[in-house]
Amino acid sequence: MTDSTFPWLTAMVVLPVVGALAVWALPAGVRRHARHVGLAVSLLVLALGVGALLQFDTGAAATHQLADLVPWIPAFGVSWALAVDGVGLSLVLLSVVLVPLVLLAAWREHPDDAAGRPGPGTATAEAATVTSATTAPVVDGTRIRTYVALVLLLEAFMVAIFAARDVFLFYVLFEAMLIPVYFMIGMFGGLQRRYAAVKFLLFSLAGGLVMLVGVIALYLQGPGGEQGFLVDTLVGAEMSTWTERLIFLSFFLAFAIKAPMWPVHTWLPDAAEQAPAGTSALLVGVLDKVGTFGMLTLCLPLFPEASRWAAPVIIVLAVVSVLYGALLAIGQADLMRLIAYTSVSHFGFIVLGIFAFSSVSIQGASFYMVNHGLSTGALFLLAGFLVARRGSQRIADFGGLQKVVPVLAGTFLVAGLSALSLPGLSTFVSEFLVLVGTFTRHPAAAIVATTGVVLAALYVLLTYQRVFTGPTRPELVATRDLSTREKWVVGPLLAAMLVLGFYPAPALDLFREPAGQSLEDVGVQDSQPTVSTVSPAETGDHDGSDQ
Amino acid sequence: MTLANYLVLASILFTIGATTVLVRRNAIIVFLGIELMLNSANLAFVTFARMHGDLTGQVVAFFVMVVAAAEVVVGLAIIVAIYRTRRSASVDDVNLLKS
Amino acid sequence: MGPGVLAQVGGTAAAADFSNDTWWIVAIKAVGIVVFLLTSVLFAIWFERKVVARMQIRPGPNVHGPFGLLQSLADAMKLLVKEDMNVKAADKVVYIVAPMISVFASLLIFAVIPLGPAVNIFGVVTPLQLTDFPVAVLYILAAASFGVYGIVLGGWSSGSTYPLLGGVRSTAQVISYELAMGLSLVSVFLLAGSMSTSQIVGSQQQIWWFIPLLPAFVIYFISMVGEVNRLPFDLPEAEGELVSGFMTEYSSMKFAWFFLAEYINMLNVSAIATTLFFGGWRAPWPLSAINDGMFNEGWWPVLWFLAKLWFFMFLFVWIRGTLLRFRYDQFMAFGWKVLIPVALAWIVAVAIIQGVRQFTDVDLRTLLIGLAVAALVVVGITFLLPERRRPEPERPDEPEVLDAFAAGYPVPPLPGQVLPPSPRRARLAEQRAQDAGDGPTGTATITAAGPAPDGTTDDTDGEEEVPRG
Amino acid sequence: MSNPYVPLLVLMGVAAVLALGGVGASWIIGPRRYNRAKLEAYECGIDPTPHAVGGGRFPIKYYLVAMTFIIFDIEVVFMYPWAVAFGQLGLFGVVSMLTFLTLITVPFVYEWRRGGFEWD
Amino acid sequence: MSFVAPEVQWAALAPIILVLGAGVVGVLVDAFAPRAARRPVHIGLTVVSLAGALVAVALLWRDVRADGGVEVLGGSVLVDGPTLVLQGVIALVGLVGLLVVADRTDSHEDAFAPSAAAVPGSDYEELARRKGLTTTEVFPLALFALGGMMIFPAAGNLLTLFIALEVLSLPLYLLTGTARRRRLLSQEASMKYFLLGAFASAFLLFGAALVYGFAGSVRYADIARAVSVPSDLDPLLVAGSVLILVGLLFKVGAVPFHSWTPDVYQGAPTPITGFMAAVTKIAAFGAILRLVYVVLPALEWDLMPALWGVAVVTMLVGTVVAIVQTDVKRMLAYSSIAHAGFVLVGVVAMTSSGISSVLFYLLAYGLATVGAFAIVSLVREVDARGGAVVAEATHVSQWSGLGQRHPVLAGAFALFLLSFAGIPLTGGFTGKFAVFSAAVEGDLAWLAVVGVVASAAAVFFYVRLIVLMFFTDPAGTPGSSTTVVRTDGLTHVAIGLGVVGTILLGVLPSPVLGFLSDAAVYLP
Repeated sequence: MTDSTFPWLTAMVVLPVVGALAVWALPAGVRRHARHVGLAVSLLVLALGVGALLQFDTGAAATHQLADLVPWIPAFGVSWALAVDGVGLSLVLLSVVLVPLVLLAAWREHPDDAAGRPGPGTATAEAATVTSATTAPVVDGTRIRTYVALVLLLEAFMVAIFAARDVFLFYVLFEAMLIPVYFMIGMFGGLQRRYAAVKFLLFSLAGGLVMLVGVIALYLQGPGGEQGFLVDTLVGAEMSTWTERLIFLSFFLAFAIKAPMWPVHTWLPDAAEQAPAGTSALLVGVLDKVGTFGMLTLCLPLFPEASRWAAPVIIVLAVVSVLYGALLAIGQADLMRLIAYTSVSHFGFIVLGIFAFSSVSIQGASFYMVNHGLSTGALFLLAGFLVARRGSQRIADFGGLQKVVPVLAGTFLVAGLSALSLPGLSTFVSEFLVLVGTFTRHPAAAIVATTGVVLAALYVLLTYQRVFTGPTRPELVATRDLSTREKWVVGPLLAAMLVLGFYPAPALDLFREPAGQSLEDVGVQDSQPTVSTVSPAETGDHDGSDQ
Repeated sequence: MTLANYLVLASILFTIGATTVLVRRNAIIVFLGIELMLNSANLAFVTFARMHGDLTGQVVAFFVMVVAAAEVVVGLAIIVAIYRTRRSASVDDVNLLKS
Repeated sequence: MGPGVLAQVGGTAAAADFSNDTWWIVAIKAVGIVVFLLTSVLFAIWFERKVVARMQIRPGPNVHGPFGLLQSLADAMKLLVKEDMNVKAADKVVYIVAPMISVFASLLIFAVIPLGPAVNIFGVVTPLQLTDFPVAVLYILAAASFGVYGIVLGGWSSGSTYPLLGGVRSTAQVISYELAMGLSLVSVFLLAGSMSTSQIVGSQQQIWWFIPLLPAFVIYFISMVGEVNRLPFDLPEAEGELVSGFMTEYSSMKFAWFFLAEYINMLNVSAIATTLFFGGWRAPWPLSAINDGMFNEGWWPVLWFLAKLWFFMFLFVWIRGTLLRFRYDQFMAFGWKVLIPVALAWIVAVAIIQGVRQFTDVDLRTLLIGLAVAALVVVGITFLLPERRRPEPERPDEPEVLDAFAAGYPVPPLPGQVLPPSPRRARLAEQRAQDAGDGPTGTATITAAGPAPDGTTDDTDGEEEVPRG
Repeated sequence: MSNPYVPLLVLMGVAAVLALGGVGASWIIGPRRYNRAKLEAYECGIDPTPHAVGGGRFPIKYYLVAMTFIIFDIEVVFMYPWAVAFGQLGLFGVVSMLTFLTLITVPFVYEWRRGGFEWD
Repeated sequence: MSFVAPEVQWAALAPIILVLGAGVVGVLVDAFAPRAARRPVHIGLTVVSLAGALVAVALLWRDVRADGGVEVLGGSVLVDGPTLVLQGVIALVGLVGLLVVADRTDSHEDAFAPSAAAVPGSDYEELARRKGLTTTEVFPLALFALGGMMIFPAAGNLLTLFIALEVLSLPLYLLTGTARRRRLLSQEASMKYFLLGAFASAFLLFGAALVYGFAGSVRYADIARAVSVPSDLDPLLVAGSVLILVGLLFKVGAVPFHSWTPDVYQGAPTPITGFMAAVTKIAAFGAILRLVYVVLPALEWDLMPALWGVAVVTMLVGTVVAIVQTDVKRMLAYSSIAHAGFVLVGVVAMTSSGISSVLFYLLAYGLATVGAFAIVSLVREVDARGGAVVAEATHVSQWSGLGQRHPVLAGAFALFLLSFAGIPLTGGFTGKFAVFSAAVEGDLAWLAVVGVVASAAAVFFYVRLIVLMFFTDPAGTPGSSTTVVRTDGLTHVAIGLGVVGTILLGVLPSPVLGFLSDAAVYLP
């Protein structure tokens, strides 16, 4: 397209950072334009993302492309190494798509912003915070620029981490991205936001620090040098079995916390419940993918033996997650918690797919990551709209909304159906691939996990029924339907789900080769080659495997 | 009388000083315990200097005397300041800061 | 200050040789020192009373013994048989030990004072000195400092106000003047190259150190008077203020020990002055040249030593008869602000002169000229400096009106205060004002002008209003 | 008598005997007829000041003198060996001691200027 | 016996001489300068001398890099790479810290007593307060302390080590007692610090005596030579070195010897707390490094287990106790104890990267500490009745909502806290990473794991403060309970330098790390 040496990924990282600083430094008079600036920046990043997609050679999706490699801390062997394969690119795109939507979703939720009070801490602001906290977790107007800046900062971290090809860089971003999220929950969340924010931070940090030990140990196992942390340098490093297993475990623990797997998922419901909807959408939709993404792109290639060793246990945990998340989702009284628990279930599927070690399941899991981001993002945003209208997150406070706000109900239904993987929606494809792939190797696990699909139908439909059908509660009669802006927020997501549901081929193209590559990295053959969608001829030229 | 006896004496003095510091509660007494420790170290230095036929130990003792004097001055200044503030010099009374 | 004298520095004189001493020689010397000191004290007390009496044109003690010489002995006996009291409030052990410490410490100093060169005692050739070692002067200072404990402990343990203040005063005084004393000795060591008393005496063969080191000697002399709490520096005892200071609560033999210690200390510092500055036992100049130094051998030197010693004792008495007691602040200021700086400056001067002379090629004349020029320059600069204007003592602008009955009983006005006009006078003033009759301002003529506008400058920082929490 | 310190011990013994003996003798010889007034602390006949009992208070200035003394006494201690070894140390010794004296003079001047030697 | 005058390479001592000389001049300034001129003159003197020291260090570095370093004063002072680095760091952090010390607030409620010698509440104090006096002696005292600290890591024999320890400690004891508010607390902190500090230095001294008895010399080089040869006197050596280490570990506040830290940190004037928390630790660890790496490596098997234990206990106790603190200064004090443990992890690594990692950690920690305490010194209580600004608001509850009223200041504080917690992209993280990887490299992976666990726990109390500042509504009406006092601006400069340093060390640590690994070579 253009100059092929253009540092697409670095640009996509730097631009939001610059944007965040600019927003944060806006002079007092024009602070209410923070969201305009933020949206503009995020759209620019989106444009860059599209450019990167066009630049990407889908034919060699297993290769890490668009690479930027600069020494960062040579003394530690750390480089600024960004590059994406198909999976990474798809997640980068997911991030840059969601961010403008999230910003747009928060557009009007700060009606008093026009007053433009520069001095923080006036009495009315406190009152506003309190009332808004009791009614709905909305963005307080006076702090809009902080919110926008944090979102942009988070975007930069997200793009960078999905593109990071340096273990140290990955770790740094893994930890650093906690900080903006932490502030987003803590400053803009609901009544229990402090507790939720701290719990989120401590869980993630604890995992991250365990991973840090693994990172250091891994470096010392590798050849070292000024690029000693590059994934490509480290793949195939000689280490004893138990060293490898321990390092693997340190990584896996961090990722399992991040992609909330049973039993270390407990922070997620709290965080999702308390965070503003946009934050939840980003957190669950994109951020938590870092966990599964890390399992896929770090654990498998770096620790093939240990991955094989641990796979049975992990599969059991994943299945438990699927069922546990689904069962608890059924029993939730809080809308946001419910969505959070469904995510636990979905992440179970993703992990299951990854550790089933068949190219189909891995392909499916990769796709699942994107789809889950779309569907859960949409669900959270829609739930946010609902909550903003009602002033409550309790499902029991709703009822019969279908008649009053049909568009909202319809979109919610679509998003919900995608969560239960209705055929025709993109999630169906991925879930199907995961289950099929798993079945080839672990039929029992696949069968048990399939019951998760049934449970999914239960929680989605039950929720829909309780919220939207039945007699309309009197206090809900005056509820507004989706505004144009809100339609613009969810529209793209639903469209993407539908398109990818009926025509998943371009997306699957992105994931096929990386899946095969992963399988090869981990040293497992597909048990039934006929099911494989990977042509064996294409698997030999991965740049990272031939150390 | 062998030189080792001096070392034993030095150790005993050091122990007495340290015990004083740990057991007694009056600031001045604690302070005296510290001075005792310093001087026992001096004794050890001088004895070792004699053993090794080397003057360094004696030079060290000289310096330590100076330091001890400076410590006395600073310490007394602090203790007197507190004493004037509180009219008491017992460490037990220094209880605003929980230990 | 001949060049020969100073050239001698570096080649230190030989130390006294004690290798022949036997245990009984040592015992004789030790007992001899104690006896000598005790009798000297008895004599000194008589001597002091007699001399002071002469100065005051009265006879002094003249009843007991020839010239009243036994008067002191009688006094001593009286003290011995007096009732021995331990004050109730006293810290018993310390109270009893303190005077012993004093006398004990004072007896020790003569151990290293050379009374004469080697003599023959019962067939053993031995110096007239109990012992000597390379740091003998340090030992002297240590023993002298130890004596202070007697005073301070005695004052403290009496459990009474006067002794306490006296003891503390005495301590402050002794340690203040000990500094100046110690500093003044440095230049002696510098020239003698030793701290052994016998070597210092030996080094004064050519010239007694008080001549080249006159400033040091003056400092030493002043501080030695201060060191032993004698007039004009007898502040710790100051009968008028402290009723004998630290000795107030002592009686009988314990009092006698303090008294004894004081006089022994006078002998001690006189002996030190003799040894360090006045050539010790050496015969004075014209005599020392007679017959190839005949008077510097055998038992003769004891005579010279005693003569010098009693010369200093006479100076003590003379000063006592002449000078008034200092005020305490004057005394401390004199010690810290005059003696110590001068002593320091003197050491620097000696060190520089000696350093330049010994270690460089500059000859003495050039050096002295250079120093003179430098001194002139410094003096000139001090003339150029603007004279510091002593701040005017704050005089109250208006006499304060005193309410004499504020405390419930009448008090007289202090300086700067006036009594309010009597009722009668006030009426009179009122009458006059009305006579003038020209307006209400008339009353202002007798009342004080309003409060002076002071304090405003202090308030500019606006701290006044800050409440303190 | 090779050790020069042995005579010192002898003298100390004699001095101690004298000091103890004197007090002891007067204790034995002297009369003992006490009454309450004799054993009171002396304060010109009025009742003794209570706070003087058990270690009274005295002005803070004395502490200041003591502290200053300690510092300068140490200085003197350093000058003695220097003075004795003056001839051997050479110019280096002179310069070192002058530096040392300068450094000692600085706090001395400071204390002077700040009124440390004023007795008010 | 003849005396040979030593030849002194004065140039190599230039940084030390500059700082100590400025201290001496500072005393004269206090003696002669008119009252109004003292503070400006002191500030100028301090800045010039410390900047001069930095320049001198930079100039010396060229020679040292070429020839590895020089022994000065017969080996009393060793000027080599680590020495210069530490001296530079001490001068730099000290300068930043002294900016806070030098600042004055608009409300005239400075950190230092009007007259430190005055009895609190006395007429004299009131007079001094009204005249607007301040204790300008803090400047020369701080410079003397800095001079001692610069000698401390350069000490080449045990005597110099002891003297430097005292030169740096004595002024700090006094500085601790000069707080304007809560005088009694301050004085008691001073006394506690003094008694325990003197106690520890007595240990060090006795240990030095024993080591001298073993080796027959106090020079490090000689001791190291003697240590490498086994002998019957080994118990003497082990006991001696343990005692020396006890003295040094006291200074850094490692755990069995930490009891002074919280009290002193709380009682001292806050600018002094920051100054001493940062710079003392740097100097003391410098001394420990040289001792452990140069003098006692042959004793590794005897001493290291003890040091491991100390490191573990220090990290854990510092962290755990910090969690329950309710006073900001005490919390930071315990956090500094925990940090001492982290640094010890780097010390016991016994690799060359251990040295450079410790140096880096100290720099990062020092900047953040000075900045954090600078901010603490600005946050003040407001008198409920008069509305006047009074003492520092050190109770954590008083910090609630600070982020809403003073977002920039609170943001800076949050940054420092995150750096303490070791969150990536801050200097603290880079430092922690460096020491932990040094430990893993030194086959002490388990120690690194403990360190990681401790820092994970430590996050809790840092985060709690951030929660208070940003996520909690301020108590009371604005400005009624807690406010940020306005100053001449020097404190803000210091905070700004701390922020910039913390971020740079986190984002672009490469130049510093490269330089440090070059410099981390000791003279034998």
